[in-house]
Amino acid sequence: MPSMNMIQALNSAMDVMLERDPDVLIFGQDVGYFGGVFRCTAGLQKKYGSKRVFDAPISEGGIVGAAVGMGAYGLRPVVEIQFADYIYPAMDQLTSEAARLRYRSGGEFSAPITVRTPCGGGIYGGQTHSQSPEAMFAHVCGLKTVMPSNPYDAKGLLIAAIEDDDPVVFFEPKRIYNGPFDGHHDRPVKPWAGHALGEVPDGYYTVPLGRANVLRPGTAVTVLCYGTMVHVCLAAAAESGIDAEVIDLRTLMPLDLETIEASVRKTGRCVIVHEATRTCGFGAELSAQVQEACFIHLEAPIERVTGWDTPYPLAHEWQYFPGPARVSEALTRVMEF
Amino acid sequence: MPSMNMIQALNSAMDVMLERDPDVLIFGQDVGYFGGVFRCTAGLQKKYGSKRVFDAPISEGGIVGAAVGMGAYGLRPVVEIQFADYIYPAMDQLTSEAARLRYRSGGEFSAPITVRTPCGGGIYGGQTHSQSPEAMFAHVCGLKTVMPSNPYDAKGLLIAAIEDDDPVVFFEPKRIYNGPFDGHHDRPVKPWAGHALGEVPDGYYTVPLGRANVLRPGTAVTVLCYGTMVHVCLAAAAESGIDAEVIDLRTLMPLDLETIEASVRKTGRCVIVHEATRTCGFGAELSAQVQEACFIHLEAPIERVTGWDTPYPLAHEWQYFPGPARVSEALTRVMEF
Amino acid sequence: MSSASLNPEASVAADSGHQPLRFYVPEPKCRPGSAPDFSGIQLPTEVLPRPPVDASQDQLHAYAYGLIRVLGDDHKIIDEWNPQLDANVLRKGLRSMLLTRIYDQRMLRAQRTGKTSFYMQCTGEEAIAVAQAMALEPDDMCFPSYRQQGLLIAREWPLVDMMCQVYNNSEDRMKGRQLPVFYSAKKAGFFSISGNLGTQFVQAVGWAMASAYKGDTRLAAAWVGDGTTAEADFHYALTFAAVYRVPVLLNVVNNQWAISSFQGIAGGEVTTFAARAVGYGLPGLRVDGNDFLAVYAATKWAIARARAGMGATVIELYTYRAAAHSSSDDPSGYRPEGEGALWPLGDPIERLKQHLIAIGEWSQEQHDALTSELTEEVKSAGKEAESFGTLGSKGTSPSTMFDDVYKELPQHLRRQRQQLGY
Amino acid sequence: MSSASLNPEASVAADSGHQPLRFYVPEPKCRPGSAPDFSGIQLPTEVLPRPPVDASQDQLHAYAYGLIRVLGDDHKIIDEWNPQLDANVLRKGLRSMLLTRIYDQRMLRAQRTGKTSFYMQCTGEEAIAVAQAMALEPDDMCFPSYRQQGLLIAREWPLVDMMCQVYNNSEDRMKGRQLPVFYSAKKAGFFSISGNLGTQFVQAVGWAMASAYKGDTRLAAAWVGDGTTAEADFHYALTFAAVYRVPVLLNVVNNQWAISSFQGIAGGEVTTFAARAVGYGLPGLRVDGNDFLAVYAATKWAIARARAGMGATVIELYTYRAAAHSSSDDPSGYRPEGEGALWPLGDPIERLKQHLIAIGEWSQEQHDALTSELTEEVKSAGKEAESFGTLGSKGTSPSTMFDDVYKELPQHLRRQRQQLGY
Ligand SMILES: Cc1ncc(C[n+]2csc(CCOP(=O)(O)OP(=O)(O)O)c2C)c(N)n1
Ligand SMILES: Cc1ncc(C[n+]2csc(CCOP(=O)(O)OP(=O)(O)O)c2C)c(N)n1
Ligand SMILES: [Mg+2]
Ligand SMILES: [Mg+2]
Repeated sequence: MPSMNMIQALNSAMDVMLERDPDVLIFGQDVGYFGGVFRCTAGLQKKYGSKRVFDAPISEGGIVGAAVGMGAYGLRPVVEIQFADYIYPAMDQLTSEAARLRYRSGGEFSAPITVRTPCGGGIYGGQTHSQSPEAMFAHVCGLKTVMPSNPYDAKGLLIAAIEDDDPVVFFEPKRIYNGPFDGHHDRPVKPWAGHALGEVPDGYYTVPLGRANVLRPGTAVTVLCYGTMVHVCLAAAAESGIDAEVIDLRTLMPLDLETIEASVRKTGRCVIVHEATRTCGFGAELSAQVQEACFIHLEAPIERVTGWDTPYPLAHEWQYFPGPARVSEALTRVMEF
Repeated sequence: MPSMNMIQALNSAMDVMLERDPDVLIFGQDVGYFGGVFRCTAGLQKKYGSKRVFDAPISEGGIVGAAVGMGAYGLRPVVEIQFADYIYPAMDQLTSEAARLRYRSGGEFSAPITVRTPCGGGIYGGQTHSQSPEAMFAHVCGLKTVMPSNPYDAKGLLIAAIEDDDPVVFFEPKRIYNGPFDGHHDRPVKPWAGHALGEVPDGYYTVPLGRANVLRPGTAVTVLCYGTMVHVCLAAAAESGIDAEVIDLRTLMPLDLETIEASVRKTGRCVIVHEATRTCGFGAELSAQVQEACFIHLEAPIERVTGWDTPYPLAHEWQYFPGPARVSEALTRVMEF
Repeated sequence: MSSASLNPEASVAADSGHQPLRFYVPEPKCRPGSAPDFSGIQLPTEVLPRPPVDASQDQLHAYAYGLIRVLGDDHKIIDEWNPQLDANVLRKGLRSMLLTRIYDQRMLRAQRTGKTSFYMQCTGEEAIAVAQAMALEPDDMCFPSYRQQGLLIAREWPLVDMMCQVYNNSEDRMKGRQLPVFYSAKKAGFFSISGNLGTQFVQAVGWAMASAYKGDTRLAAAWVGDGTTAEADFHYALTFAAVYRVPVLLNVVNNQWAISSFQGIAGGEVTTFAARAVGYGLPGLRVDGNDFLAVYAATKWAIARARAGMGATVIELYTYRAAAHSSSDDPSGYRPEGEGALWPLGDPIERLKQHLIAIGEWSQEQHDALTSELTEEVKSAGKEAESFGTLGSKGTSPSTMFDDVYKELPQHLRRQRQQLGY
Repeated sequence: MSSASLNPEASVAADSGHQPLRFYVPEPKCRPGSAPDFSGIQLPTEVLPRPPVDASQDQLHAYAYGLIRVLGDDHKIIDEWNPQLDANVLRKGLRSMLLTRIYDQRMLRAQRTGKTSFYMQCTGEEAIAVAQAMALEPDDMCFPSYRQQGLLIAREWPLVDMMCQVYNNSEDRMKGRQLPVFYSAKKAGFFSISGNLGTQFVQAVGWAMASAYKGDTRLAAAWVGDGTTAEADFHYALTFAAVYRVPVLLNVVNNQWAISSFQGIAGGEVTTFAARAVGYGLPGLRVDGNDFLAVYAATKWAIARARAGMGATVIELYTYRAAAHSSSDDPSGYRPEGEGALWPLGDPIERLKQHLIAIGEWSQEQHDALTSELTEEVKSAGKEAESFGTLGSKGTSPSTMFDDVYKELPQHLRRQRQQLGY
C-alpha cells in the first residue's frame, strides 16, 4: 500500500471523487493552478480542467454561498477555506443557510457541500493562523463536523464527507499534515512514512462519519481527543505509563456516544483533550455527555486539557499548546483522585 | 420607583448614558426616527439628535465593523442587531476584531462596544426570529456575554456594559420584553407592572457584569438559568414543590463560578436550563464546570433542559420551548436519583 | 455636564488649522405630519433605445442612471423597448397581478383574524414578479425575497398550497417550520425563502454556475430589496457573477423603504442601485417597476444577454412599497399618510389595465368581472386551505420537528424525539 | 464511467431550444514556462486634468478608468497633476522608499537565517505608503494591510521598534503575540494589523465617523489589496462611506496578484478597481502606484475633498508585487520568472531617482552614498533589536499571554495562568 502524508491523502480523496462523480467540483482561494497554499489540490486543475478545479475570489462568504447554490442545484462542491481562522465571514452562509436549507424547505432543497479548512496551531501562526473553532460548528444543528488525525482517516473521511448529503465542515489539523506530531516540538520531526496510518490505498474507500476509533485500548482512564491531540494523547499515555484508552473521535457531529460510553463505563475515568480555547469548547459538550451517561461509573472528575482562553499567541505557542506534559499531569491527577 | 417593562428599562439605560457621556452613540437598523422595531430606542433620536442616534444600512457586519473603528477612536458605540438570528454576518468583526483588538495590539487599541440584540423564541418567529446563539460568543475569548431576565437588571447591566472597556454582546430575551413569561403560553399574559424587578429607578445605577443573582434560595437542587428561562425555572420550582435554588446567571462571560459552586456544594444537585440548542450550548460549559468544581458533592447527574437540536420551528414552538413541565420533570428526576 | 459640551462636534479642539470634520445622516424629505412630496424624484425624459444584447460596458453605462419605460403617462407605448406582446399575454399578466393583490388582501385579513401569525404583502410591486416570471422560462430558477409571491402566482402554482404554508397547517409542505410567506416550491422553480436578507443572491449565482457547469439551459434569477443591497451577499453575488461571467439575473427591488428606513440609508441618495453593477463591470438597467411592459422588456434583454454567454445583468426595479412592511408594521410611524397614492409611477395594475383599455383590448366591465372571478377563486382556495387547519389547529405532528435536520435522523435526535414523547 | 460523460458541460441534455449555458474562469496571460507578457496592459494616453475637489460624480467618472500619472516615461513631469513639491520633499520621499526597501531586504534575510518565522516585503510598492504618508497629516489615522510598512518608515517610526515586533522579542510591544510585520503604533497613527483581510476597511470608516462626530480634524485612510476587494468589509466600507459622507480615504493597492491568483480572480479583467467606487456614487481615482508624485497628488486631492465635507474617495494604486507574497511563498510556482522586471510602470524608487537627477537635484553618487548610509542605519538598528532577542531567544514572559484578553484579568484566566505556573 502506498505511503502518503495527510496532504497527499486529502489530494487523493479529491482525485478519486473528481474521477468518480462529475458533480464534484472544487474551488477556493489559490486551489486552482497553484494547488492550494498547503498543496492539497496540487495537480487537480491540470487533470480535471479549470471548470472543475478553480480559484475563487478572497471571499469566504461568497465561496460558501455559491457552494450552497451549487448544492441546491445538485452538485457536490468541495470548497477550501484557506485557514479556519478565516471561516467567520462564511458563518452566516454556513449557519443560516447550508445548515438549515433542508429543514426550512421541508426537504425540497439541501446543501451537500464539503468545507475543508486547515486548523490548529504549532506552526508559529499567531492568532490568525492557529485557531480551532470546531465547537461553533458542532453547536449548529444541520452541520456535520469532522476532524481526522491521520492520512488513512483523512482520505476515507473526506470521501465520506463529499458523498454525504448534508453539509460537512471538515477540519484539517495542519500541524500533522506532514507527520504525526505528538507535541514534542523540540524533538526531530517525524514523517508519516512508516506510520501504520500513513498507509493509504490509492483508490476509493470510506471511513464512515460518526464513528470513533479506539486507537489505544486501555483500562485505567478514557481519553477523548481528535486531530493533532490524538498523537499528543498517545504520547502522554506512553510517557505516563498509565493504561489509558485513547479514543479518536474523528467526527464530532454526529458523535459516537456509544463508543465513548462503553469506554468510560469500563474505565470510570475520563480526560478530554482539545487545542481550542476551553470555555464552550467541544470538551464542554463531551464532559456534559459523559457525566450524563456515566455518572454512577465515574470515579474521578472528568478533566479537560485544552488551549487557554486567550488568543493563540505566536512566541508562546508551546506554552499555549496542550502538550503531552499537561495531558500526563491530568492523567495522573485523575488516577490519583 | 417607576414601573418599567424591559423595553422601557433598556431605553432608560441608553437615555441615561447618552445624557452622561458624549462619547456614547447609538446606531442600527430602524433605531433612529422610528425607534427600533421593538421600540427600545424610541424618542432617543428626537432627544439627542441624528448624529447620536441614527439608522444604519442593513449590514450587520458593517454596523459592528464601524463600531469597532469608533471604539478604537475612543467612543462607546451601542449598536443594535435587529434579531440575534442576524448576528452571523457580524461574526467576523466580533470574533476576529472586537474580541482580539486589545490583545493583538498589546493594549494600544480596544473596542469598548456594546452589541444589543433580541434573542429567544416564543413569539411565533420561526427559525429566523427565535435563536439564542449566546454559546458561540461565550466561546470567543475577549468578548463578554450578558443576558438579563428582568427590567431592573436589564437597565443596570446595560449601563455596566456600555461603561465596560471590553466588547459586550448583550442579549435581550424578547419574549420577556413586556412581562415575566414563565412558559405557560396558554395562560393570560403577565405585565412587568407589579413585579418587584419591574421597579426601576429613573437615573443612573449599574448591575455589575460577572455576578449571578440567587433569585430563589433553596436547599434541594441548584438550577442554573438566564433570560426567559429564569421565569420558567421559578415556575417549575413553585409547581414541583421542590425547594430549588434558582440562580440567574445574568452574565455568562465572565461567569460567577463562586456563586454557582457555593450553591451546588450545598444542594449536591444541579439542573441547567437554556433555550438554545443543546449540543455545545452554554449548558455544556456549565455542566463541565460544575462537575469539575463539585464532583464529590454531586448526588445525582447534572441535567440539562434545553431547546432540541433542531432549528426553532414555528408551529411547534411550544413543543420546542423548554417549558416548566420539562424543567419540573428534570427537577423530579434529579431529586429521585 | 452642560448641554453645550454634549454637542459632540464641539468637543475636540481643532488646533490643526483644519476645519472640524463632518459626517452626514440621510433623512427622507417627509415624515408623518408633513405632506407627502415626491418632487425630488425626477423621471428621466430622454428615452434610451434598447441596446444590442452584446453591448459593451461603455454603451450600457447610461442605462444604470436612466429609467426604462414602455407605458407612458398617457397609457400609450413608448416604442424603444416595446416587447410587442400579444393582448392575451397582457391579459394574463393583468390577471396574475390582480390575483396576487387579491390573494394578499385575503391573507392579510386571515392574519388579522388570527388564522396565521404574520403576513407580508407586495402591494404596488405586483408587476415585478409577474412580468419577470412571464419573461423567464417556467423552469428558470428563482431565488426570491419574501415579496415575490407574484412569481408563484404567475407560474400558476396552486393557491391552496401557498395558503397551507401561510396557515402552517397539516398540508404545509414546510411542516409548520417557517414563517408565513416563506414558501419553497422546487417544481415551480421557486427557491426556499430564508428570512436572512440577501443570502439567496450569491446562492443564485452558484446555482447558475452549476447549471452552466452541467451544460443545462436553465438560468437563475434573484431578488433583493433596496435595503438589502448593503449586505455582504450582494457584494459576493456581483463579484462572483462578474468574475465567472455567470448567466444570472440580479434584481434589486427599490421600493423606497426598508421597514422604516428610506432608501437613502442604503445609499440611494447618491446614486442609483442599478449603478452598483457598473462598479463590477456588469450592465445595470434601471426600470420603471410599475410598468409591466418595461419590466418584461428589460428582463428579456437580460435573459438574452445571459443566454448569449455575456453573463449577468443587474436590474433595479424602481417602485414603491404601497403597504406596510409586514403585518407587524405600521408605517404611519415613519412616513406620511397617503404617500403611496402620490407615487409618480402610479399603480402597476391600474396602468396595465388602462393600457389594455386604451388599445381596445379590455374594458371596465371585463375588469370588474375578472375581479369578482379572482375574488371567488381566492375565497374558495381559502376555504379549502382552512379545511387543513389554520395556525394552532390541525398541524403536522410535533415529531416532524426532528426530521430534515439531517437527511437521516441521527441518534441524538432520536433520543430527543423520544424525550418529547414520540 | 467514460471520460466523455465526465465532461460536465455535456451531461445535461439541452432540450429547451436554448444553447447550453456557460461560465468562464479567468486565467492570466502567462504562467511559468511562458515568457512574461504585459502587452495586454494599455496605459491610457489621454491625461485627465486635476478636477476641482467638489466635482460632481459625472465629472469624475472618467478618473476611475484612466490612470493619473505625473512622472512621464522620460522622467519629466506631466503637468496636469503636478503637486509642485520642493526637491527636499522629493528627497525625503526617495529616502523613505529606499529605507523601506533596505529594511525589507534585511528582515527577509533575518527570516532566512531563523531570526523570525515569517516576513512580508513590499518591494515595488514603496511609493504608495511613503507618498501617502507624506500627503497625510502625521496624526491622520492609517488602517493598513500588511504591505504598508512604508507608512511607519515615512513617519519616522523607530526601526528598532518595528524589528522587535518582527523578532517577537522582549521589547516587542505586542508581547510576542502577533505574526511578524503585524505592527501596531498608535502614536504613529498606525492601526493594529489584523491578519484577517479587509476588516480594517470598514473600521477606518467608523474611526473617521468618530473623528467627525467629535469635531476632530483627523482623517482616516485605509488600504486593502486587489484580492481583498472581494471581502464583505470592502462593501461595508464603501456603503457606509457613501451613505454618511465620511471623511476617509479608501485605497486599493492593485499589485496584480493575491498570493497565486491574478487580479482577474477579483474581477479586475472586466473593469478597474477604482470603478467599484462609481457604483456607490463615490469618486474613484486610478493612479500609477509606482509614480511617487502621482500617488502624492491624487492623495492630496482626496484629502482636500474629504476636508471640504465631500466625503470619501476610492484610490486604486496600480502597481506590481515584485517580490514573493511572503517568506512562505515562491511565485515561480504560478507566474513567469522575471515578470517584475518587465512591469510597464517601472520601479518607483528608480523613477523618482531618475526624475531628481533629470531636474538636477540628485546624482548617482548621492544615491550610492544614501544607500550606504541607510544600509548602515538598518544594520545598526538590527544589532540593537537583536540585543533584545530574536524568535525563541529572550521574549516576554509567557505569563503575559493572559494579559489584554480583557482589560482586567478575570478569575478564570487567573486560574489558567496559575495552572501554567505563573
Ligand atoms: C440579515 C438580516 N438583517 C435584518 C433583517 C430584518 N429585516 C427584515 S425585512 C428588513 C427590511 C428589508 O428592506 P428591503 O431590502 O428594502 O426589502 P423590502 O422589505 O423593502 O422588500 C429588515 C431589516 C433580516 N431579515 N435579515
Ligand atoms: C479573511 C482572509 N482570507 C484569506 C486570507 C489568506 N491570505 C492572506 S494574504 C492573501 C492574499 C491577499 O491578496 P491582496 O488583497 O491582493 O493583497 P496583497 O497580498 O497582494 O498585498 C490571502 C488570500 C486572510 N489573511 N484573510
Ligand atoms: Mg425596500
Ligand atoms: Mg494583491
